[in-house]
Amino acid sequence: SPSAAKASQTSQGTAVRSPQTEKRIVRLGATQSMDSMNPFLAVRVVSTSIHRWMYGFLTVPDSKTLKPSPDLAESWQTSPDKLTWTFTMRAGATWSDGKPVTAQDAAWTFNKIMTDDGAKTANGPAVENFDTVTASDDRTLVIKTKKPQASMLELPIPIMPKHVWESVPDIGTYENETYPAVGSGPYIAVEHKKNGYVKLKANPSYWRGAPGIDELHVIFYENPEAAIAGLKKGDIDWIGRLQGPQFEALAGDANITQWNTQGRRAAYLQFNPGAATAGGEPIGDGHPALKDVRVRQAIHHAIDKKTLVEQAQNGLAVPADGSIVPPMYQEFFWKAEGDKAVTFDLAEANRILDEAGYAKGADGVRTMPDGKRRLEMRFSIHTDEPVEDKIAQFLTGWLKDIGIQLTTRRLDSNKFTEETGSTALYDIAISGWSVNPDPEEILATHLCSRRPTASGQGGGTESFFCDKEFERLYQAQLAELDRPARVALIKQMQERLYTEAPVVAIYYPNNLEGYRKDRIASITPIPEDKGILYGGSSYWPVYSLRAVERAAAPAGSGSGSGTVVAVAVAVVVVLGAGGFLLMRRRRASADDRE
Amino acid sequence: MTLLELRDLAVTYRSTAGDVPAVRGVSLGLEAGEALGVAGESGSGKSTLAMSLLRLLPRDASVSGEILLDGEDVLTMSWGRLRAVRWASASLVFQGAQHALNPVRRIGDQIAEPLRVHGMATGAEARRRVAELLEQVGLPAWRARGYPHELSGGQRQRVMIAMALACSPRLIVADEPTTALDVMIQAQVLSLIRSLIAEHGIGLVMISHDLSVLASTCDRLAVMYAGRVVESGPSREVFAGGRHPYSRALAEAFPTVGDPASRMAPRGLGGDPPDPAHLPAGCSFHPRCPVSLVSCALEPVELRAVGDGTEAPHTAACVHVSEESR
Amino acid sequence: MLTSPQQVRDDTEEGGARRAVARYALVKLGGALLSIGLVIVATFFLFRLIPGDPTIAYTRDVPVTPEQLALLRRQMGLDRPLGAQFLDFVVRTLRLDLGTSYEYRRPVAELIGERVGPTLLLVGTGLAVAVGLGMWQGTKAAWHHGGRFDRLSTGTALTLWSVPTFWLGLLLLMVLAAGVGPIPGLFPTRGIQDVDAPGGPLYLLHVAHHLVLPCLTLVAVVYAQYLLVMRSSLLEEIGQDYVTTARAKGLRDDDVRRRHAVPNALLPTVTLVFMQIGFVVGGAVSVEFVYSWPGLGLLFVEAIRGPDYAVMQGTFMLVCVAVIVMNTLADVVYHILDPRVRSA
Amino acid sequence: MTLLEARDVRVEFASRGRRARAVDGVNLAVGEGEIVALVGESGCGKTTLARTLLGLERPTSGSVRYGGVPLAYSSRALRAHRREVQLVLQDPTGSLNPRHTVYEAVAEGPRIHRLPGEGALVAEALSRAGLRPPERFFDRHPHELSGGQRQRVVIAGALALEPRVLVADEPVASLDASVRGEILALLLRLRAELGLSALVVTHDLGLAWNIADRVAVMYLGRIVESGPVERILTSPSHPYTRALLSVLPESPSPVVLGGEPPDPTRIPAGCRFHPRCQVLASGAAAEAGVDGLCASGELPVLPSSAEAQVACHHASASARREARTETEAERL
Amino acid sequence: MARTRRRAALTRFRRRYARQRAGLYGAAILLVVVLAALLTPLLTDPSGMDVTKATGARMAPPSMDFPLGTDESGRSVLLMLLWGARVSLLIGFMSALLSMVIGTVFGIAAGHFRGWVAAVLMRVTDWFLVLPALVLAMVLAAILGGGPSTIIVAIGVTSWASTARLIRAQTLAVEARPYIERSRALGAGHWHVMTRHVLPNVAPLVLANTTLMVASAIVTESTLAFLGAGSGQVSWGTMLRGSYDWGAATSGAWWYVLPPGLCIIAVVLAFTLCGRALETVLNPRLGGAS
Ligand SMILES: Nc1ncnc2c1ncn2[C@@H]1O[C@H](COP(=O)(O)OP(=O)(O)OP(=O)(O)O)[C@@H](O)[C@H]1O
Ligand SMILES: Nc1ncnc2c1ncn2[C@@H]1O[C@H](COP(=O)(O)OP(=O)(O)OP(=O)(O)O)[C@@H](O)[C@H]1O
Ligand SMILES: [Mg+2]
Ligand SMILES: [Mg+2]
Repeated sequence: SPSAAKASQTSQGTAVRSPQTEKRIVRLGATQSMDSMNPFLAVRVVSTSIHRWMYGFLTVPDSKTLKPSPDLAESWQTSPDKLTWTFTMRAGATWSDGKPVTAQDAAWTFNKIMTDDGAKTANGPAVENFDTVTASDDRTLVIKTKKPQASMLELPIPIMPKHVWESVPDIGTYENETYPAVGSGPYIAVEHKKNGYVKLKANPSYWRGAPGIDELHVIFYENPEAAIAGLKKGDIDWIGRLQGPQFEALAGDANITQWNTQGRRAAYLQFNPGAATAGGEPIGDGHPALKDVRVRQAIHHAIDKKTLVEQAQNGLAVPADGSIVPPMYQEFFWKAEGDKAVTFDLAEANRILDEAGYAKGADGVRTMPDGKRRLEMRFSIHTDEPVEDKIAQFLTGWLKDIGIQLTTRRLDSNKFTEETGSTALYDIAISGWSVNPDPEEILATHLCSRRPTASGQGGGTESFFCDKEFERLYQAQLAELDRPARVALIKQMQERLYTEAPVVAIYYPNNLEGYRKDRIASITPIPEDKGILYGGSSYWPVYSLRAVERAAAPAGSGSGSGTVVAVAVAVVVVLGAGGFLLMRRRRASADDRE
Repeated sequence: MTLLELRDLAVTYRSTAGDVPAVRGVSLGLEAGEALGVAGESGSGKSTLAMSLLRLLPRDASVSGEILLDGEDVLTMSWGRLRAVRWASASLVFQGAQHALNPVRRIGDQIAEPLRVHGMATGAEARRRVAELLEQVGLPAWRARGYPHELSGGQRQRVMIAMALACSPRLIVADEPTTALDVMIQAQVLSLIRSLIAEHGIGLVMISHDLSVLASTCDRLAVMYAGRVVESGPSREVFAGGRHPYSRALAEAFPTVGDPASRMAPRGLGGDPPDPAHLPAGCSFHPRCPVSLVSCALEPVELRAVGDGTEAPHTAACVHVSEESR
Repeated sequence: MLTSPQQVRDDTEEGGARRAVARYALVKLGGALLSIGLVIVATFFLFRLIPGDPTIAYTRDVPVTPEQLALLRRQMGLDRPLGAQFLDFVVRTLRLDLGTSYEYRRPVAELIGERVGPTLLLVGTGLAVAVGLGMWQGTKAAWHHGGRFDRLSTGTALTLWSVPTFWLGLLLLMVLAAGVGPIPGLFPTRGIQDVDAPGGPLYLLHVAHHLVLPCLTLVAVVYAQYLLVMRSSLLEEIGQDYVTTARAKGLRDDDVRRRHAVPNALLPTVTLVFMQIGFVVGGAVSVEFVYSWPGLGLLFVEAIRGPDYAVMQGTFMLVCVAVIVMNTLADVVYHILDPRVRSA
Repeated sequence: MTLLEARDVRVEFASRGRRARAVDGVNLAVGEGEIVALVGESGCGKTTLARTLLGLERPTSGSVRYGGVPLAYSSRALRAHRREVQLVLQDPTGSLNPRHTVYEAVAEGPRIHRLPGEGALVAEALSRAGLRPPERFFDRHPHELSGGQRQRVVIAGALALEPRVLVADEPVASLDASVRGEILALLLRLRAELGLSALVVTHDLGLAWNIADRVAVMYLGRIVESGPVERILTSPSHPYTRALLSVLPESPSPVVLGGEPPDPTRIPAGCRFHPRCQVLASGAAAEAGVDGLCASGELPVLPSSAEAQVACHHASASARREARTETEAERL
Repeated sequence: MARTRRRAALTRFRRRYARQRAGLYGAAILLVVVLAALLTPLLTDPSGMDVTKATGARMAPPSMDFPLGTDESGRSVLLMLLWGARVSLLIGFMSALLSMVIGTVFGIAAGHFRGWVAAVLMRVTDWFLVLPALVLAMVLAAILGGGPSTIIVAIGVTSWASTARLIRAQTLAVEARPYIERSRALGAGHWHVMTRHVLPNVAPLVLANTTLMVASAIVTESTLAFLGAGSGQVSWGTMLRGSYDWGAATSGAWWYVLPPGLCIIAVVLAFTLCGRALETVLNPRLGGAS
C-alpha cells in the first residue's frame, strides 16, 4: 500500500542521512509543565524559555557581556528625544515555513499586544509605554514611545509570524497547538503532550545556522525527586533550576556534571515601614515599631546570613552583604564595606533596641517605648515553601534572642501578594526577585509611586518604601545617559536601601543545574564564563548544545523498549505461573475438604 | 433393617467458655416409614442431634457413638460417601425456612440443586421434577422462578419440604418445621407432612418442643432433657400417660380446650431449664422435679422399661418407674 | 384436609417489580440530583469564603491597571449582587462552563477533559486490580478464617493500608524506578508515556509499563478495604443457615463457597466497593503527584499550589459529582441484582 | 366497670403505596379485674390494637378511653396514661436492655415517672412477679437469667408503676412449654392479689382457655366473635373461630383453611372472611340463603359488650332458626 | 455495689480482649507510643527542636549522639520523632473525637427520629459521605489557612459521615428492639430513649470506630502535610514532607525518610488492630469470635 511504502521510504531516508550514528537528542527535565504554547499567554519560566528557543526576538543578550545584541533586529537607532526607535530587521532570516521574517511581523506582534486585551496577558506591561509601532518597509520597524524607555533593547516579546497568526480569531483563548509550529528560532516545536513533554527539532533554516543537535526534548516532572532520579538513571540528560538538596544529591555521580554558578536572584525580607497609599493615607496593620529604622537595623543585625545560606540553601548561595542586586551583575553590584556593613551581632542588636527605648519584659519580649505594645510580630511566608519555612524557623530563634517574638503566617500566593503588596497586612515578609541585567525595574519597586492607590489596587511596591533621597536618585539615573555615572547613581540607591532597611537582602541563591557528561558533550552558559544554562533570557546554551555521538541503536530509546519487552515477558511468565498454580490448586481443592 | 439407629451418641461443643455437652448418650432407632418425634425444651440438644445425623455440626463439636444410617456409620464415612448420602438418603427441613433458603437464588434452582449434585436429573428433566415437587407440596409450578422473599413463611416451609423430597430420600429430619408459623399455617404444613409420609413411606424424625403437635403426627415419641432421652415410647402412651415427670409437665403445658380441669388453672413446671455447661449431679431433672427423691441428686437414672415391654417398647428414666413396675 | 390453596398467578407481578425498580431508580436519581445541587451550592459558597479578590488572584503574575481590574470584575460578574452571582454560577455550571483557569488561561472544563483519561486509566486499573485481589484474598481468608492464610493476608493488607500513599510511592519510585544498589531501575520515573513512544499495540505496552508503579502503589494501599469487606461479609454469610442447607445437600465445599456463599457476600460488598471510590480518588492525588501522572489529581494539586481557585473549584465539583453518580449507580445496580430488595 | 376501652378504633398504615387497614373498626373493653384474650391469626392486627391501647399508635379514627375519658396524645397525657396501663411484650429477651441490670430494668419506669422510694418499689415489684428474694436478682444481667425469669422481670417492670391494666402481647409465645404455665399462673395471681385487669393478645386458644374470662376473636382488623370463654370456645358460632379450634392438635377433624394470612391492604367486600369461609365453600351458606349477603353485605362492627356476639351472616341467619343452630353447634 | 459490677465488667472485657492477639500487639505499641509522647517533655529539652540551637551536622547518619541521625538542620531525628508523635497523635485524637461527636449525634438523631428530620439528616450524611474527603480536606485547609486546628477541623469535618451511617444503622437496630418499645410504654421520651438505651448500646461501636478513625486521621494528616497543607508543627507527616523537601531520599538519608514513615505505619496499624479487636470484643453479635 502507498502509505506503507512511504513509511519505509522515510525510515530509509533517515538511515541514509546518518548511517552510523543515532539522532542526536538531548532531553531536558523541567519541574514545571507548559502553561501555554501561546507566547501571548505563557508566563511560566519553562514556557518563556521554550518560546525563546522557538521564536526570534528583536535583540538578545550578548553571550559574554549580557548587553543587548542583534537578533532579528540587525541594528537600531534612537531619536534625540529618545522617543522614537528605529530597528532595521535582519535580511535573510526566514520563518520555518520558508517565508521571510519582516518588519511587518514585528509590527503586527507589538500592535496585537497593544490593541488586543487577550494578547496582553504575558507581556502587556512591556508595551504599555508604546505610542505607535509601524513597519515603514519590510526591514524597518519604527516604535514611538510616550516617554523615554531604557529597557527598549530588552523587550521580552517574541516576534510572531503575522501570516500564520493573523487568522487567529481570539488570541486570548488560542492554544497554538499546531505542529510543527512556525517560528524563527533555533528550534521548531514538533510535538507537545500536555503535562508530558515538548519535542523540539533543530531548525535547519535558522539564520545563525542549525543547532548542533537534532532534537531537544523537554520533559516535565511534577516531582523534583523523581526528576533527580530520572537524571541519575539517564531518563533525562539535563536539568536546571535545582534546589540545594537536589543539587547535592547529584554529588558523587561520575556521569553527572554539577553546574553551580552565581544566580540572578536575590532573596530578601521586607518590613512594613508604616505602609501608606500612593496618596499618603496609612493602610494596613503593620507593627508600629517597624516604622523605626533602628528597629529595622537591629533586626538586620540579628540575621545570620551565613547560617541561612548554609541551612536554607545547603551552602549554595552567596550571603548578601549588599542590597537587592546580585553579584552576578558585577557592573551594578554594590556591597557594604567596613563600618557600613551590618554584621550578625545579637549583642549589637540588643544594644540598639535598648538604646532606642524598647525595654525587655520579664518574659524576654520587648515593648514599645510608650510601653503600650509588645514587639510581637508576624512573619509572612508562602505556604508550601520549605526554604521559607526554614528561614522562618531560624529568624524566630534569633529574634527571640533580641526580644522580638515572631510568629509565622503561611499564606497562599494570592493572599501573600495581596497582603504584602496592596493591603499591607504584614509586619515582616519574605520576598525575592529575579533581577534583569538592568536593575532599574527592581529598584523602581521601592518608589513612592508604586504604592497602591487609595482603592487598594497594587502598584507593585515591594516594601511600601517612600524616601525622598531614593526618589531623587532614581530620577537622576533615569536621565543619566552616561553609563558609569548611571551605575554610580544606582549603587547609591542600593546603599540607601541598605541603610534605611525597608528591605534586607539575605542571600543571592546560586544557579544550580546538572547534566549528564555521557550524553552532553558541551554546553555554553550565558554569560559564557560562569553563567546560567537553563532559564536565562536567551537561547545560547541550548543553541550551543553538543550531544555525545553514539553508535546507532544504543541504550536510549532502545533500552526503553527493551525494558518494555522484558516486562512484558515477565508479566506473561508470572501470569502463566499463577494460572498454573491456580489450576493445580483447583484440582487439589477438588479433593475432599471441609 | 433399621433405617436409622443411634448408639450412645454424644456431642460436646468445645468452646472457649468450657465444654458444653449438648447431647449425652442418646440411643434411638427408627424403622422405614415410621415417624419419630423428639420433644424437649430449648437447649435440650434437639437440633444438635438433628445436625449430627448428617455430620453438619460446626468444627468445634466433637461427636462420639454411632449413627447407623441403613447400617452404615455416618461418623466414619469418607467425605465422598458422606456427600453421596447427604440429601440422597437423608434430607433436612430446618427450623427457620426463611434462613435456610438462599435469599438470592431462584427457588427452582435451589430445589433442583441436589438433583444436579447427585446426578439424578439435569436441565429440562430437573425442571420437570421441580414442578412436580412444587405441585406435591401445593405450590404452583411457576413459583420455581420466584425468590424466597416473595413467599410467605408457610410457603417457604413448603419449598423446604419439596426440596427435602427432591432426591426421594428414605429419611427426612424435620427440625421444628412449624415453630415460627401461625396456627393455621402450622396446621397446613403438618397435614402436608403427614400425607407425604404416608404416601411415600419415608422415615421421619420430627423435632418440636410442642408435645401435642408431635403426638398428633408421630408414631413414637422421645422426650429429651439436658441432652438425654428421658422417655420414649408410642406417642399416645407418652403423651397421655407419660411416666417421667418432665414428659407429664410438657404434656400438660398445652391444655385441651374444653377440658374443665385446665380452665383457669395453667400448669407448668417450676424452676429453670438447666445450663448444659453446668448440669446438676444425679438425675439432671431433679432440681425441678416435683417428685424427686434424695437418691435422685446422687446418681443418674438410666432408662427403664415401662410396663411389660411386649408391644412397642416404652422406656423412661425415672426412679419412680422402676418402683411402679416392680 | 386441605382446602384448595390454589394460587392464582399474579400476571402483573413481574411488571410490578420492574416498575418498582424504575421507581427506586427515579427516587435515587432525584436524590443524586439533589446532592449534586448541594455540591453546586456548597462549592459556590465554599469558594466565596476564600478571602481575597479573585481578580487579583487572576492577574497575579501580570501587572494590570485599575481599569483592567474593574473590567475583569465586570467580566467575572463580581460587581453584581451575591444572589445574581449565584444564579449566574449555577447556570454556567449547568452549561458545563466551569470558568477559566488562572494559571492556564483556558476553560477549566477543557483542562479537566484532558486529564480525565489518565485518571480513569489509573484509578480504573488500580480499582479493578485492588477489588479483584481484595475479594480473592478476602474470600480465601474468610473461608479458612483463623488459619495461616487469613492471618497472613489480613496482616499484610492492614499493614499496607497503614502506609501513607505518597511515602510508599516515593519508596517504590526510588527503588524500582530509580534503582537502588543492585536493583536496577526497571520502570519509568514519570508520566504516562515518553517522547517517541512506539505506535500500535506496542504503545499499549509502553503505557502499561508506565502504569505499573502508580498502579501498584494505589493497589497496595487500597486493596485492604476490599479484603476486609469481603472477608467480614463472607464470614457473615458462612454463619447463615442456607450455607448449612447447601452442605447438607451434599455440595462440595468449593461449590458451597462458589455457588452460595460468595455470590451472596458479593452483593453487599458491591455497594461498599462503590462507596470507597471517593477514597481511591483521594489516593490518586498523591500517586499522580509522585509519578507526574497527568491526571485530575495532579491538576488538583497544582491548583492548590497555585492557588488556582477556578481549577480547584472545577475539579472539586467534578470529583464530587462523579462519586455521587457512581454511588447512585451502585445503589441502583445493587437494587436490580439483589432480588430481596428488588421488589421490596 | 369498664376500665380500658377501644371505641370504633381504626388504624391505617401506608404500606408500599397502599393503605393497610391493620385495625378496621374495633370496639373492645376490658373491665376491672377482667382478663380478656384477643385471639387471631398472624397479621390480623392484634399487636396494632394493643399498641393503640397504650397510645403507642395513634388511631386514624375512633378513640381509646381509659375510665371513660378519651386519651389525649400530648406527651404529658400519654405519660399519665402509661402509669395506668402497662405493656408486656412477647419476647422477654428482647424486652430487656442487655446492658441494664434487673434493678435498672425494673427501676426504669419509676425513674421516668420520678416516683419516690424507687428501691422499695423495685423490690416489691420483683417479689410480686415471683422473683424472691428480690435482692438476689438486683445485680444480674438479663443473660444470666432463664427465659421465664426474664419475663417475670418484664412483668415486674410493668408492675413497678402500679398499673391497673396490663396489656400482654403474646406473653408466653417465646417461652419454653414448661415455663409457660408459671407465667400464666402469675397473671392469674396478680389479678387475684392486685385486681389487675389484663388484655392478653395471643394466637393460642389454649391460653385463653387457661386464664381468660372473655375472648375476642379477631380477623383482618375486625373482631368477628366475642364473649365469655366457656361459651365461645366450646360452642363457637363464627366459622373462623370454629376453624381455629379445629386445628388444635387433639382436635378430631381439622378444618384447615386454605390460603395465606389475609392482606390488610386488600380487604374483601362483604364479610371479610368469605373468601376462605368453609361454611360458604361447603354450600351451607347457600343453603341458608345468605351466600349473596356473605359476598357483598357489610357486617356491622360488633359493640364492646360482655355478651356473646358474632359477626356472621350465616350465624345470624341460623340464630333466627334457633333450635337447629343449637344442635348443629353441638355436633361440631 | 455498682463499682464491683463495673470492675467485674472490666475484668470480663479485659479477659476477652486478651484473647485478641493482634489487638494485644496493637495495644502494646500504642502504650509505648503514648507513653513516649507523654514523657517527651519531661525527658527531653524542647530547645533541641529549635533550628538555631541545633548541634548536629546537617543530615548526618546515625551516630552515638544522634541514634537516628539528623535532619537538614542538624536536629536529632529521634528527638523530632518523639515530639512529632505528640502532634501526630494530638491531631489524630482530636480529629477523630470531632468526627465521632458529629457522627454520633447525627447518627443517633437520624436513627431515632422519623420523618423529615431523619430524611434531612440522612441526606446531609449521605452527601458528606460521598464527598471525596481528602480533596475536601485540602480545600478546607487551603481556605482556613495553616495550623493544627485547621487540620483537625478539616479531617474531622470530612470523616464523620461514615461514623454517622454506622451509628444510624446500629441505632435503627437498637430501636427495633422490643426494649425500646417497652421503654416507651413505660412513658419514656425521646431524650430518655436516646441517652439511656441507644447511646450505651452504640457506645462500644463508637469507641471501636473512633479508634479506627484515629488511624485514618493520622494517615490523612501526613498526606495533607505532604501535599502542602501542613500544620506547621513538627509531626510525623511534616517530617516526611521535610525529608522529601530536603532531598533525603535521593541523597540516601534513609534515617530521615524511613523512621517517620515506619512510625506512622506502626501507630496506624496499632490503632487499626485495637479498633478491630474492640469491635470484635464489644460487638455482641460477633460474640468474641474473630
Ligand atoms: N456451636 C455451639 N457452640 C457451643 N454450644 C452450642 C453450639 N450450638 C449449640 N450449643 C449449645 O448446645 C445446647 C443444645 O443446643 P441445641 O441447638 O441442640 O438445642 P435445641 O434443643 O435445638 O434448642 P431449641 O429448641 O432452642 O432449638 C445448647 O445449650 C446450646 O447453647
Ligand atoms: N408500622 C407499620 N407500618 C406498616 N404496616 C404495618 C405496621 N405495623 C403493622 N403493620 C401491618 O398491619 C397488619 C397488622 O399487624 P399486627 O402486627 O398488628 O398483627 P398481629 O396480629 O400482631 O400479627 P402477629 O401475630 O404476627 O404478631 C400487618 O399486615 C402488618 O403488616
Ligand atoms: Mg433447635
Ligand atoms: Mg403481633
